[in-house]
Amino acid sequence: MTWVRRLLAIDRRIIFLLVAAGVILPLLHPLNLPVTVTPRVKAAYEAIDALPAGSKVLISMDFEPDIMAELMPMSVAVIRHCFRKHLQVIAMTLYPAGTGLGERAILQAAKAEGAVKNKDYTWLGYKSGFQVVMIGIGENLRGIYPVDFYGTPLDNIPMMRGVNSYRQMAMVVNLSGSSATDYWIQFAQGRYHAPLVVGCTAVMATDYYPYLSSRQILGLIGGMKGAAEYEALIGTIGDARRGMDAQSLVHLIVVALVIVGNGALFLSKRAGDSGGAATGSMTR
Amino acid sequence: MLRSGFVTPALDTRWFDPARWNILIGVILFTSFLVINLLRARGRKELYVRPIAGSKALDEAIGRATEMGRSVLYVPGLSDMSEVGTFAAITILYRLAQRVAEMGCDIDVPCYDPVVMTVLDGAVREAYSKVGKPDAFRPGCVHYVSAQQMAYVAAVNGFMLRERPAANIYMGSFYAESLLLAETGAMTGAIQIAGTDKVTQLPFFVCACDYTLLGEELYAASAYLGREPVQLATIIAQDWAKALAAAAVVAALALAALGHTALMQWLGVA
Amino acid sequence: MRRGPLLVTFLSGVAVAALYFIPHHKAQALNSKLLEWTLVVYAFALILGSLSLWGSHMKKVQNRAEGWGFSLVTLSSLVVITVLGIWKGVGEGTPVGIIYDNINSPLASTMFSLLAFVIASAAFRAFRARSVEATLLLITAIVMMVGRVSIGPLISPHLPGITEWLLDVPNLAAKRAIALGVGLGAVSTALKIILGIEQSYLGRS
Amino acid sequence: MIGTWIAAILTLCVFSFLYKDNPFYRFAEHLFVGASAGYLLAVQWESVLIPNVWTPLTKGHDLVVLIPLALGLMMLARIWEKGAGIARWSIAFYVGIYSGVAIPGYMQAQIFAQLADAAKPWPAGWAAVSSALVFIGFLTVLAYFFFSLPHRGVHGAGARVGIYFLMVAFGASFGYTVMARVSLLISRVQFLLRDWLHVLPG
Repeated sequence: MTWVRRLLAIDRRIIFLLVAAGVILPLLHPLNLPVTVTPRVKAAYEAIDALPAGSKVLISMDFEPDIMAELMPMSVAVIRHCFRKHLQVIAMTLYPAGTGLGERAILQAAKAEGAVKNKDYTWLGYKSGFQVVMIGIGENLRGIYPVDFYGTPLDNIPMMRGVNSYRQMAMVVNLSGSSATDYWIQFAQGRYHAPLVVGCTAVMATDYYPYLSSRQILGLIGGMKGAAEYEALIGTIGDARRGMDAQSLVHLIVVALVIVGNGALFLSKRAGDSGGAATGSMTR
Repeated sequence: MLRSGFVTPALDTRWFDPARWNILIGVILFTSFLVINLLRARGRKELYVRPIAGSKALDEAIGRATEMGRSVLYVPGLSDMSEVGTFAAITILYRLAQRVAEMGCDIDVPCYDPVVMTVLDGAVREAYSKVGKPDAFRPGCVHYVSAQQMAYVAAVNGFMLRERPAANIYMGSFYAESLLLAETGAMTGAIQIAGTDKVTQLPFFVCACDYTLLGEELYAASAYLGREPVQLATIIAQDWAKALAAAAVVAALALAALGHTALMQWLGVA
Repeated sequence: MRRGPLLVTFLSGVAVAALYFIPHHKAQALNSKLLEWTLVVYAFALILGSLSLWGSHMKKVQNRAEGWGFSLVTLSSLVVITVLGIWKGVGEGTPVGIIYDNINSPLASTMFSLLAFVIASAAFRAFRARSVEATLLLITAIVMMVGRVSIGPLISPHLPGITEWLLDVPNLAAKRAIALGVGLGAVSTALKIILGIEQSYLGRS
Repeated sequence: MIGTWIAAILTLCVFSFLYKDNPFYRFAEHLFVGASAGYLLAVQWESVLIPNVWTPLTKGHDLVVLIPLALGLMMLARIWEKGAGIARWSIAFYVGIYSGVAIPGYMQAQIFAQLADAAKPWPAGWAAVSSALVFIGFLTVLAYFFFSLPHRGVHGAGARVGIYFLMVAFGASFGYTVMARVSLLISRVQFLLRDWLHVLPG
């Protein structure tokens, strides 16, 4: 059974090459696999879809460039959907490095849907301190954001007239890759009862199922796959849908590696040698 | 002109929010559980808390590092002082640093949050003084690296590969960095012990470390390591609260099935 | 010696906890103020931290320790970006903004994406079905990995439904119990701190 | 243009770590640490120190701001050995505030909201089976995290079942985590192939 032992002791760099190929090839030669929509993303879509035209939606894009792969396509898709339904978007971020990204997302969506600044959307920009900002919006939005990102006083922005707390907003959408989501649940939803929709990284997604069940959040968009589903729902093709083939392929590779690794270990054990020892310190 | 459209929402002038009665009662109940158990602990010496496997391994790890003449790396999680995991990390380091000082090996604590750094630095100094070796403390062994997650990981990974600590101990709140750190640590052959309350990261620690404290075990370990009655009392108070919570759910379900929904509604947060 | 700080902790903690129950606008304004102050304290702590970073790399350079040249890279980038940022701002379009987009941001996202490789290699060498528990974990993970992506429904039309059920039922149950436990742990730690039982943060057990 | 090249080269420097630790990675690592520390410092300056301290003090003559300023400066006293005692006051305040926020916050979002949902009546039909399983899972996982009793008898059996629920939940998180990391890699490769090498269509 030397081949089994050799397989178990395979250089990790060969596995790395396999993964690299799994990403690069489908990007160069797309297979265009279909995207199926899951119920939680549908719920998020429907929650926003059901709002009457002219409602205000607060969208907080709380992410930095390192995880924009997952959250940027999602942000663009959600904002485009809002514009299509003629909802007025109030956008902000709780991360300093999210300022450029948030602005890019909203401009991209506005361009695609022909939305107009200060009439269809307001870009508030960044303010620091999760709790401070969230409680501040609940009490007095102008205390936190006296002016928008471009320095225009909120009172001079037509769509912001009469809007000064969650009470004048029909929904809060949090697109985040961090514990900011926990605070939106605790404060915007818990303390001020704002209806909340969450988009987050795939890693975080499973943690928020209890809050879905308790209706503390109305819908959940998880990761690039969630974003691809949202793109499918509004009928656009963005970076998320383009990446889905590679996603499928790498998942298959990882699954195959788990199965082969376990299979080889099983075989080598049956052959009587301690197959685990050859594989380095990880198998302890 | 545009200003005229703005309506100031009515200012709230209530001094208590009646919708929050249940939370207040919850806080009062839990506080009393804590106080009762603290008093019990003072009266009796022995309170039972089940042993936690990973906590025993900590001593073993320090022993091995001392034998090999290499250092111990302590990663206190990537969170700030608003997170319980960080407090557990502080308490555990305080105990661990005493052992390290006694055994006479070196410890390195790279920090993510500057406030946590200040606190940990104080805790380690205190630990060295407590075992009577204040001079053995190496200033700068607790140091700030970066409050940007991946910069922190890059630096700590580099440190592990170049300095080759004999033991890597990860305690506190961890996020995406867990597997990157633990895999690199495993590559260097160090003995690795992890504990985190961020359950998403547990599978990765479980796979790449020798011992892992699961979720709440992290808090329990910080209490267990000291074996001080006061700390153990808090674990028991939490257990009481869990039992009460489970009972409340069962009771609310049973009552609702019989047509009484008052308890169910009372639990609801407004 | 430590009685004063303990009193500060007690008063500030009780005040903020109490303010939660008081919806009066003045109370809420005070609440916001107190939280704002912590931001200022953090900012100063960050200065302290940066000095610590400066000190440790400076020492390497002075001692000409192994790899001191790399420490120079850290020191100079720290100084250049701090000065530029304070002088010209950090927003979009400023020099620091541009540096951030072209240095910090690709470095961070690439570090992050290393995880995809590391996971694949760990999948082969470390994710072993050693026990019933580990097997359960692996099977669930495999079902999730296959069932949540486009290829899932092609393998079996039931897969997406199964993954949804796994998330909605066993995952929900476990995560709920964990949330409750962590919540209680958090409340009890916070109470211990406010009541002065837990003092490790002041450098004492 | 130059920016894209720098970003691409740095990306490759980090990827080179996969082969082994090397000077390119080491350079990128040290650059990253310095750049991020400097950036965070500048951000705090712009978004906290200026608007929350400097402007109110100089423009609004708001003397209340002296309190956080004093607390901050006391924190800085930690630079000297002897300053530890002074910095303790700032830490005490900081920790106190966050503990105070945590108590009602966690009590509400993680305890009561979850209990209220767990106590919701079960739906009729097949869905009740799922509800019953959630209920059993909730109780048994709680049993696992019950520390003051040994895992024996009924409690032990419950904890055993609890650990199975935990493992399924971990597996689900695990699967999702793989998904997230792969997405990030895809996006990096999209950057290299599209923005840098132009072999993918925009």
